[in-house]
Amino acid sequence: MSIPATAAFTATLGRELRIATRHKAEWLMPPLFFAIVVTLFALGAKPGDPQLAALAPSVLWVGALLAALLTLDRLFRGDLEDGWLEQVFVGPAPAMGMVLAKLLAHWLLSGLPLLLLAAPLALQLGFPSGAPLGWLLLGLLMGTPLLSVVGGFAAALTVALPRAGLLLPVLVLPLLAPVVIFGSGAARAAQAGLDPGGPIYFLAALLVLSLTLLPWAATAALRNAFD
Amino acid sequence: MTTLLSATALCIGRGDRRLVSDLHFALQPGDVLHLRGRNGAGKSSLIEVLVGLRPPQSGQVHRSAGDAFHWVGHRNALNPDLTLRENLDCWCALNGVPGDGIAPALDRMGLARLRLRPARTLSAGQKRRAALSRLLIARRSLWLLDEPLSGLDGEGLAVLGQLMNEHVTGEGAIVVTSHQTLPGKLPRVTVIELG
Amino acid sequence: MSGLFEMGGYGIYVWGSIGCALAVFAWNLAAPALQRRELMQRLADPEAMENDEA
Amino acid sequence: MWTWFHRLASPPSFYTFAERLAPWLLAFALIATGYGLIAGLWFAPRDYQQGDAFRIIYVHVPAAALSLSLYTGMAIAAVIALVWRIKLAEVAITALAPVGASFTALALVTGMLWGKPMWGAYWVWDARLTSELVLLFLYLGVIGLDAAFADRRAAARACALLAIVGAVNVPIVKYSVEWWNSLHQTSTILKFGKPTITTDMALPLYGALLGAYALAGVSALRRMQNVLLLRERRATWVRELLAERAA
Repeated sequence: MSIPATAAFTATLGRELRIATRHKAEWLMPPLFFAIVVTLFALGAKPGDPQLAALAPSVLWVGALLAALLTLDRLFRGDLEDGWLEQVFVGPAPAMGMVLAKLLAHWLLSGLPLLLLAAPLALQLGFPSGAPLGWLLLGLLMGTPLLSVVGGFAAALTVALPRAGLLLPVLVLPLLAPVVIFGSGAARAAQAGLDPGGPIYFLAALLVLSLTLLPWAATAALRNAFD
Repeated sequence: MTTLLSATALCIGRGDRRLVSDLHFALQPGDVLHLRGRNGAGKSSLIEVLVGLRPPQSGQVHRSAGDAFHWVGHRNALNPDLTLRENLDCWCALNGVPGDGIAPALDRMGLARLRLRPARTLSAGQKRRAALSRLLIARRSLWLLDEPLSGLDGEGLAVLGQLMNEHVTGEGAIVVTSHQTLPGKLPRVTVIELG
Repeated sequence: MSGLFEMGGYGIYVWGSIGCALAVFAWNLAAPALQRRELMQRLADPEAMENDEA
Repeated sequence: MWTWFHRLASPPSFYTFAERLAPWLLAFALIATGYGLIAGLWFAPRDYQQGDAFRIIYVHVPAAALSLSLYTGMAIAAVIALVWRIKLAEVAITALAPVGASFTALALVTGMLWGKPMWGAYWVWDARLTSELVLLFLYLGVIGLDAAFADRRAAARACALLAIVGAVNVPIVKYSVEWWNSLHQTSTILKFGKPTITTDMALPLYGALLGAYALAGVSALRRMQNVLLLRERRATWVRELLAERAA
């Protein structure tokens, strides 16, 4: 009986989404956290301060980054402790499928809501609507999967560690520095009426590079957790 | 008589500590290999190497049945929030196995009425039986069981004994770790004492 | 000799940098040595041999 | 050649090799650094543009160069450790990380101390300084991850993966910071050009560079020996060593 190579992918994706339906409250945490961070920033500034609009890209990108980190710690840990990871690595289908499904599920459940919420929050900060907002969202459309892939790799590295939550931000920060630079750089360029093509293409390049390198690295890291 | 599982010059360790040195064996259909020893002697490490979950320090493991074997580890692979049925559905999807074997397997393990209960509400014995029910969902010639008896109640032990007996007489082979004696009457049991 | 230390007005920056450099050099030599001594003591008594983790 | 390398890779022979090499390397390091610093501080002529402040290059340049070379070395050890599972390479990762981190921190501090007289501010978002900062976080990530694992082998494997992904990230960070830096070239800041180096300025710099590399080498060798002793504490060669030391 030949096992389709995507068996691990489809099985895990279905499982992740079904588990998510049992934890409805957990979905709301990242967007809620994102809204709180942005609002606190606004409260920290003078009411209706024009400077806030200039800082909006940075605030939105860093806010989304931190919000995505929240749900990363539990990405693989539960399945390691339950024994599902064991079954995946021992099973016939390639384990990378499971990792890709996990990253996709994390993006759908944590990344996408942040992207949708970014529009109203941007306007709240006084970021110009219209084309600049479009470029900001395009940047985040590529940035949020990057957060999931890079964060997923860090989560895989620390899956066997009890208190990995403290370590994740330190592991993820340097790997995401270029993402924040190009992401908010594109939004600032659009805001200033310049052509944001350059940074957007760099962001796309980073996304493609991460999608090819990091799932493999995360799978190797997870396999390491059994040793 | 194809050998289902063989090991040559196998050395296994946990961290930098050597647990098993220079192990050789070949498992024929009908054989039962019982790895016995006190806790921490390396039983789990050894079977995890045989399953391919961990690399040996040296030596080779060869599984002739390709990837088609059953692995029941310490952990039952049951997500607490999914129902028993959903957990087994996920396992079938992962292994490309049709789901219609689930119902009879649960009946045989006496778990039929717990089918729709979330896994977290099951007792330890019930969870162990749920993990063992996977052995019936898909026919595989090689079984690798890590401490299958742990948590099993009296009735569960009896069922497991029957399953192992039927499997072994039906041209199957089993590698099992346990510090207790195995249930049921098994024709050919070779014991490897560890630690 | 006064020009020696005053470094054309940049004294504290130059000597600050040299000081930090010497501190890092010293740390890089001392830390492994201290680690070695502590390790030797720990490995000397048999109990340390038994536990699995480092 | 291959058998020589294979023999060296076995822990006991590496330990004795390091034990013999370290004292000579240390002596060379002290001499070269001594010459580099003394010649650089007092005998090299003053820079026409920056005056004596330029003398900070005698510690800043070696530290910055080392911070990158040590990370590259760690990434190479990581590839060897993952692909050929050689224990020595695993040990090298754990040993190189703190040495690299210390020199990266030194490069940052000396860069800031150099920045104050030259640019008027300790921290200026200069491309090089910012890349150095991100590199420091990469090192701290590896050190933090290594410290978090109880089992040394699992730690080495995880740090190897992080070091490789980090290594891929270093040029990306450098480029993105340079691109980001070029966006806001604030006119008030004097462009931080490389001071023109005359030969009598350069000689001490080579001395300081070689000295710093040798010193980093000694520190890394000693740390590798320590990690080897820990990981091979049950092996007979370690027991003999302890017996000798006790006698």
